[in-house]
Amino acid sequence: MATTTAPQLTAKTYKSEVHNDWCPGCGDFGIVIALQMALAKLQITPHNVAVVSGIGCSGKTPHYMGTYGFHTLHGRVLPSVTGLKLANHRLTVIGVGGDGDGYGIGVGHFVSGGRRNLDFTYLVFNNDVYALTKGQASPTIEKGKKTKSMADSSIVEAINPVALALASGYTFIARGYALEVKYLANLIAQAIQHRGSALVDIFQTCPTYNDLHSKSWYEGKDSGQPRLYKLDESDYDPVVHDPNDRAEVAQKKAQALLKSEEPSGRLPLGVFYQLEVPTYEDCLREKGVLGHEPQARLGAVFQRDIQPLLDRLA
Amino acid sequence: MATTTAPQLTAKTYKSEVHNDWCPGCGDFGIVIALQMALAKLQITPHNVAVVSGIGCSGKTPHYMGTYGFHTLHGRVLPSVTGLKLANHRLTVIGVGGDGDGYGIGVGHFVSGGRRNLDFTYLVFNNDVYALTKGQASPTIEKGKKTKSMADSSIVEAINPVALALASGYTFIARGYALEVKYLANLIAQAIQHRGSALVDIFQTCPTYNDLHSKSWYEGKDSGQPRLYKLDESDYDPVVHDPNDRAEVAQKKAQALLKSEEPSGRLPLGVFYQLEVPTYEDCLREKGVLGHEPQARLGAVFQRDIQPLLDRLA
Amino acid sequence: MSAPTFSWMIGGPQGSGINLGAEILARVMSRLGYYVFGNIEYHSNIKGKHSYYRLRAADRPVHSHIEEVHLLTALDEETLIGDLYHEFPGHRGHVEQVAPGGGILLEPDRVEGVRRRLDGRDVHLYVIPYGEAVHQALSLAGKGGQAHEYRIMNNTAAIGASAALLGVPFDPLAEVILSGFHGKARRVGETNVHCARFAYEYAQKEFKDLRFKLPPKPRRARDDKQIMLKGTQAVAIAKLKAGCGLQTYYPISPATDESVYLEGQQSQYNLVVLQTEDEVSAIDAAVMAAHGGVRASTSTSGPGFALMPEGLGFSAITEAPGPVVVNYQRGGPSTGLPTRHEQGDLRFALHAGQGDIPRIVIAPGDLSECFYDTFDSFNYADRYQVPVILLLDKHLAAMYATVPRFDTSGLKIDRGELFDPAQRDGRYYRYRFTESGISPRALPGQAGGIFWTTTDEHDQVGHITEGIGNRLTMMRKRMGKLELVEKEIPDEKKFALYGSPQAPIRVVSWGSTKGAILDALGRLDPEGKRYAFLQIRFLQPFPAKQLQALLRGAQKIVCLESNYSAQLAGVLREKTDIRADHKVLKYDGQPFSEDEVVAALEATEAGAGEEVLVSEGKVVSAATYGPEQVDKLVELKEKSGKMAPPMVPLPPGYNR
Amino acid sequence: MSAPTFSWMIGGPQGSGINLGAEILARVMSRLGYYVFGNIEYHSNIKGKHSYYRLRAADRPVHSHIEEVHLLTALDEETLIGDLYHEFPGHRGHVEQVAPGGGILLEPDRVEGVRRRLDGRDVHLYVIPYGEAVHQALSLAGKGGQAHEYRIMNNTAAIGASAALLGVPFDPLAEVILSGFHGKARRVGETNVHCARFAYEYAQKEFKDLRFKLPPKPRRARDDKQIMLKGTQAVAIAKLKAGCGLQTYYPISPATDESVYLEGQQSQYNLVVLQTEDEVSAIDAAVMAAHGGVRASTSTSGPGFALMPEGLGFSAITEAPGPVVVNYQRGGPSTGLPTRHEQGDLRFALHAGQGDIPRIVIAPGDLSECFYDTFDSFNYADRYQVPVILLLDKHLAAMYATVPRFDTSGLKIDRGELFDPAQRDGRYYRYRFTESGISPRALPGQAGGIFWTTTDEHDQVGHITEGIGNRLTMMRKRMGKLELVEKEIPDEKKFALYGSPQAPIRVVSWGSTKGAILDALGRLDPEGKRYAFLQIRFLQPFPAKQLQALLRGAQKIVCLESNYSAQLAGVLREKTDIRADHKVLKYDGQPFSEDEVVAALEATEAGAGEEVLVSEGKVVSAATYGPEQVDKLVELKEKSGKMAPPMVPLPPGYNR
Ligand SMILES: Cc1ncc(C[n+]2csc(CCOP(=O)(O)OP(=O)(O)O)c2C)c(N)n1
Ligand SMILES: Cc1ncc(C[n+]2csc(CCOP(=O)(O)OP(=O)(O)O)c2C)c(N)n1
Ligand code: SF4
Ligand code: SF4
Ligand SMILES: [Mg+2]
Ligand SMILES: [Mg+2]
Repeated sequence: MATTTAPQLTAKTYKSEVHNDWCPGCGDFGIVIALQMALAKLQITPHNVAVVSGIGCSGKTPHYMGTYGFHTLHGRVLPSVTGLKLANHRLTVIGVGGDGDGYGIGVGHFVSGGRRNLDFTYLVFNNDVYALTKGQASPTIEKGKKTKSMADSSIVEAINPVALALASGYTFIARGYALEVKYLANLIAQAIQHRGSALVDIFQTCPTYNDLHSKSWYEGKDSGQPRLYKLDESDYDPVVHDPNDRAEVAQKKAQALLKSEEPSGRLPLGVFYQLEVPTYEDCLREKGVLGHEPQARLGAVFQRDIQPLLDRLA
Repeated sequence: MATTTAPQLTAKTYKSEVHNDWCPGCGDFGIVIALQMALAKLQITPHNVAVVSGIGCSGKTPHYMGTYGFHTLHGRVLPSVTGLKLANHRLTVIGVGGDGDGYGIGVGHFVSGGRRNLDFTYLVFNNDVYALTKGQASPTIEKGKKTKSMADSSIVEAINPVALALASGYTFIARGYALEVKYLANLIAQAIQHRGSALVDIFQTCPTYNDLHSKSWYEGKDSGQPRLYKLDESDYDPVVHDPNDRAEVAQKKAQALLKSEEPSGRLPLGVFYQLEVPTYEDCLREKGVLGHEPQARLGAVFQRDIQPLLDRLA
Repeated sequence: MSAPTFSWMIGGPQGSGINLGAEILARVMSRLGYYVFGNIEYHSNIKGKHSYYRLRAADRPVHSHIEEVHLLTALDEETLIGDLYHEFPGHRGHVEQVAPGGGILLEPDRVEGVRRRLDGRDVHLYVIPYGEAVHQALSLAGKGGQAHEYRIMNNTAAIGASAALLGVPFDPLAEVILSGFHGKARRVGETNVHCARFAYEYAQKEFKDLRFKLPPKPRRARDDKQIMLKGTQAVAIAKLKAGCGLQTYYPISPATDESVYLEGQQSQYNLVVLQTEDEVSAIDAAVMAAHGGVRASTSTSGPGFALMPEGLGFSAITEAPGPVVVNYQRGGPSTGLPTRHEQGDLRFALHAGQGDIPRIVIAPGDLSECFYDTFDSFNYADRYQVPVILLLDKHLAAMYATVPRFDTSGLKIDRGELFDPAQRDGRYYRYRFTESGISPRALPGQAGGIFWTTTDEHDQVGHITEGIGNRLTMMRKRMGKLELVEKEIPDEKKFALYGSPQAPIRVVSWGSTKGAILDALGRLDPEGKRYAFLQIRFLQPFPAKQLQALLRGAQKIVCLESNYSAQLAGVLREKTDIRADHKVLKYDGQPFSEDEVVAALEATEAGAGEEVLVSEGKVVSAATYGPEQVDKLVELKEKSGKMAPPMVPLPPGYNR
Repeated sequence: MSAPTFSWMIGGPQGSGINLGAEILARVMSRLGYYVFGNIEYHSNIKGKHSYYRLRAADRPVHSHIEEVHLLTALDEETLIGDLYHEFPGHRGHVEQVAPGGGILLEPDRVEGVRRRLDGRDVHLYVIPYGEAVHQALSLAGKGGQAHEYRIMNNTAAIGASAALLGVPFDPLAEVILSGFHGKARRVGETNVHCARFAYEYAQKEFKDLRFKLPPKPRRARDDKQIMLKGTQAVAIAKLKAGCGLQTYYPISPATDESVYLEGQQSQYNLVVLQTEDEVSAIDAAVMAAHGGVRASTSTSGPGFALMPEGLGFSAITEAPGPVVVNYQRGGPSTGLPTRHEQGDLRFALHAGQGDIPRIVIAPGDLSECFYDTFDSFNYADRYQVPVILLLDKHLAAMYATVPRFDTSGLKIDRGELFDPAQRDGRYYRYRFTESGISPRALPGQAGGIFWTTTDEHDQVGHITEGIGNRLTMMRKRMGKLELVEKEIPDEKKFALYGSPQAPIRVVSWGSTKGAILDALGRLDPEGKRYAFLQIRFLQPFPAKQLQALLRGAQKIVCLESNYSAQLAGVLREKTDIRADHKVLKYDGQPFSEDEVVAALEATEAGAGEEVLVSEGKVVSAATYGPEQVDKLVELKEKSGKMAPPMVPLPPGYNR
């Protein structure tokens, strides 16, 4: 949920002063700047934002942000996001982590975390490698391929994050590119504004370990044609217009799936799928479990009267 | 892999003598009988079969089978199957477990285990509840629904096992019904024969806890029309005919996804998707890592000469 | 003969409602003014396997069960003569436990087998056709023809007949039965009352000579503020009282009941109960909720706790104010004995997680302590910014007993040191070095309080550093909090000595053994001169100095616990100069009975070795007793001829 | 002055190749006949953060580093004066470590800052423009203009100059450099040789007065069967030798290198290396592979091990023959210090998992023991059907040292008791009760061997039972295997006493501290009369009786280990009557140096308290030293003015 103030916040407002230790030229820089731009665009007060990360190069992101920052455990971004959001549903909670973190060790949480449709944004820094442990194959490395850092080529089918997110109930699914910062900032802003679980999978260059998917590869320097293109520049419509129409939901999912597996080998950026349905918080509120105030601020919980419960046991 | 002998094996051959402690009328009985029938149909020698389960009511299955039986940990069917199969790739390895086991705590392994395309069969006993812990919501319980055993209705989107399996790289995806035993036996036999990771999601009645999806519900006693129908009785073609044709693969996936989310509310049984590509074992064999003999029988490994490795360190 | 304590047992297949029935009877007796202690034994199975419920009622407080049974109420054959239909049978039934002069309530067709097993022993057989009672009751409701579908009501009949044999008046029984049915279900309740009444009257008429009766008059009045509940409820209610805002859980026996209870209170009490995808997620979500500003907790059992070391480290290194982790221990290792008792996780709870981790570990010993210790744990979590582990077990979880109504008047919430923007001096550092080691915490969303936190080693700001000076300071900051806990928390929360400090023999134990020990000492040494009982509640930080002082000068020290490796004795020896002279152990999946404690202590006086193993009510030999029992059962089975296993119908009319 | 031991250090940003360079130099010295010991310190970071590599060369075996540096080779400013660009700097660089008379190799623009920090101390500054060497070498390859893109070759220049200052001949250096380049890369290798040569010659010409030199002549000949390797390699090679058929892993520092090494051997050695989705899967797959008939293993570090208690219980209760689990300990808790050293997981390894679990825990102390203990572990796993945990650590993983070539002649494979259909008598029971507690195992796929296994408690067949007699027997069957291990495995595998059994002071330790202790005792007590060192290799089952006997009569017992809570001292106290008089501890993320052991032992003789903390080469106070260092660094930073952090360019030309 976005809390807004007078529009004096710039991307720099969201920057911390810590020395950044990513490698020169790492795509992560682009993502962190895009995130800062997105927050500035939405004018969310920094102290109402929490950035929650896993472990990996990507995991260091919160330290570089001038917001509340939680650098948690490898693979546990979504359990962490879930706990924090349930404690204080007024916070804008942004999960960030690597592809190994999110689609590898954390993939169980990825699936289960999406299904709740809690209102969070999750950015996956997808560089096809386990970078911080020196470049082993990650779940998104294509079968048959080998980066310079891998001992041998992969013999495992890669994760298609869009397809997996569709199957996992995410209600906003998009893909960005780390080096198209403005465009990415826009996607992130949309994801934050979306009410529900939003995934932005981000193609991230890792010049140190991933020599396959380099900037020039994405730009199609080898094939003469840019590999990336933008869905919003076509007539692709990701939005489910009638969330109660099961047929439309299914059709939009199938369409997104097909888009994400385009046989041309070209890679679309943009929003693949979007559905507006009540969030987990909405459902809890409807059941009277969650109030308007965040749990964290409910002084009332400390005045609870348990006498009626004891009476029943007499 | 099926090892065959003279055709004298009947379903009973695959039955153990242990007293069965499932509830009267439990759908699990149907599944275990179907599995025995499938093995008899394929005439696989019992000692070449290993049934590997998780924890739950479903987890007790191996004890009722007259084959090698491993009743492992809650949610760990696929890591267990993977280890056993890599030790001895000649075994017919059949994973069995509950929906909580496979799509809940084990869902990370579900996704990761599918992607390798190891040659195993995985049967999920899908009863929408955590039965052995007394009927809490499982990942397949429909949002908004409540069984008699649940404290309140679910506010989480259900897993669609077919969609999830598609996104996870399973190369054989089918759905059966515990009380249509012969049909189920056939599906299981197909799954075993399929070379690669095969999922059979099985609608399983749990008369003790799940009063929603009862036999009469599946039969459509309430609506006057059977909820279940068979894909193979329509012109639905699940098979990818040219595995190298990425467009066909994508299209067959989209088709399966649409089938699994049919807006009519009717529930198809049968094979949703099938793709023949090299298995994980094939790839290892191609790299020279795996021999023809199973690892477990390679006496040679105990005669390894490490002198060349030491020489390099001198 | 009226015993000062009356012991009743009901046994039957799982799913036959013995727990419901037993708890009805327990509440009736409690309402009549008796002190009641109940506990259940059941399999990891939904329907059909053997379970039994023991009740003990007395005119003084009782905290454990005894071995002998005064009235055994059997709903099936297995309760009587065992599960001889298995390749390796597991038990021989309960007929042999019935005291001379006691009785057995059973159905007609089981008499013969029981007679054979009794072999002339003086036990009365009260033969009653439960089905007849059910039939009569259903007839009144116009459903007489359906009695065979209502076998589940057999247990009501059994309770009715039991009540009559015990001499309990019928009206309170009817009242308690009816209290379980609301609204439309009222009719069903009434049918149950009819059923109970039929059996009650039948028993009054037909059965006469049960030698044991309830004590003549209970010592307490009905209104003396006693309640009856289970451990899971005591913990759940304490969490509500403490202001817990998020409970996470993944279903597991025997912990689930606590979360299910809380689920029922969610909307009344503004508590979110989150069923997670696994226990890894359960603890991590709770850690972050604690950081987020709510009090958070998760409850589990061994297999779930085995997935939480990661989360404990997460909490500890980020100095989260919690969570409170409740581990209901059960029989291990691995899946083990999912519904049975053990205290096997002590060492694991103390050391779970890589590296040196500050944590508080508390083991309440009875239902009252379950309540108060749980309440306090949230204060400790907030105050010391550490995870708190509560070690309960299946016995505490499921025991059902009379306890004094909880007194909430002295309970105060302490949220520890919080960041106050008004008092800020210079930049706010979440991990500022302070004298106490505790840094005031801000809550995300608070202006001026922005902080960073990481599971890597970090500086005062919360940013990663591998600097050596910082490392040494941070390690001490974190671990030093345990010294603070040791200093600040009063001793009476950490341990208790029951009996005379001069007693020559000290029984040392922890957790749920308390009840059986107190009962046993009351019997062995009513004056409290020979034995004293030292109950250790704080396992971490361990009150080593105080315990050492309390145990010094003892003639003999006996450690008693429910595990194989004498884990507490090990901790005691590690942390103090005390070496237990005897280790009394039990690891058969069941809690200690009063008799077992008595037998073990008598054995230590009679020259038993260092290790004293008890099982089935007596001191046994670890090397031989088990195999002998296995052999005996196989023999018994061979002698008895094939026993029919419970019939399990296949799903109705499935299509082959 | 030629020292009996020469200490060299190279420092630079991560990614600048200091490890490559240092290892080249190490091999050169080893080939010349010196005994070499190297170790590296680095951050959890890929590029830019400060790392350094220490080498010690001597004419006798050395097993640890010393604090003083005779020649410091700096590739960047931070190596010299620290990371003063942080809000809270982490270190002050290495200038102060250089011994009087020692030297520093550095680039011209860093001289001023170093001079200031040296403050007149007698240290030679050897100023060398690495870039010039690189430029010259590239020119020869026709790439002179690209020198700025080849900063990575600076390290080659640094090695060349170092070699010259040490008086090492150039040819062997060239040979070792070239040996790292094969096929097409040969050209690159040659360019590197040119670069090294330029720097070598420059140094020979320009630099004269380094007071320290390598010892005049090494004592051993080149062909005396020494090899040079790291702990991860020793373990990997042992696994191959033991016939391991499945290695599972999930990447984690510092364990990954072992699996990566094995990955490189997969096809030569018919070994499957499986990269799993997490560590839960890694251990479970290994457990089942062991059941399936192969020898199986998994390697990890603390955070991964924290996900394995479940799998340990799985292995133990199903009596799987393994797996062998290697835990390379690193700084904890939680993510902690991912690339730093600690021995903080001892207690966790002993107690991971709910309930009482049989397991073997072994801690090798040096590279040879890494090899032999790993080999043996597979025999133990097969023989006793238990999981075996090998506790290594980052220090052992990454140390690079000369050791005697492994002798494989005595190594025998023992697969334990296997089911033999020919000798079958009656039905085959996988868990048949036997005298030893070990039941012959069948392999799935074997005719006649069909068995069941479950993580629930089970009977001899492998089916679930909750019977009490069976439970007692099964618990004893499983746990009793530890007694068998204790009986069967010879003492020399379990512990070792170095020095005289009459020595009044006994230093007791475990794992990788061995090297520093042996070196320190060699210095303090060359005759071996005052000190003896008791190294404990078997932590479970713990050889309590033997140790007790060996320690009895000691005047003083000093436990020494790399963790906060003195975990071994605790185990010793728990299992024996021995109480350590002193606990020497270090938990700053670095291994003990020889000097630190010496300082600590001297302190214990000079009346130090029970706990002796060492860091940065000396005995320090836990309460004050850390905070002082943090303050001093902040002061230093304020005094020095802003230091420029390493520049980090953003991704090239991205589109805003
Ligand atoms: C439980 C656990 N296992 C392993 C690790 C080691 N580890 C640290 S970072 C990392 C991989 C990071 O890869 P990814 O998530 O893709 O992030 P990237 O570094 O590529 O941004 C791993 C495996 C860990 N910290 N915790
Ligand atoms: C790690 C762990 N957590 C929890 C449990 C408790 N548990 C046992 S069975 C079960 C659920 C079973 O549900 P499902 O997998 O759907 O199987 P079903 O009983 O419905 O066949 C759970 C949660 C466990 N054994 N291990
Ligand atoms: S290793 Fe790759 S992902 Fe990590 S900081 Fe360097 S370039 Fe970025
Ligand atoms: S509880 Fe349900 S799933 Fe379990 S045995 Fe009974 S009917 Fe079957
Ligand atoms: Mg990555
Ligand atoms: Mg289920």
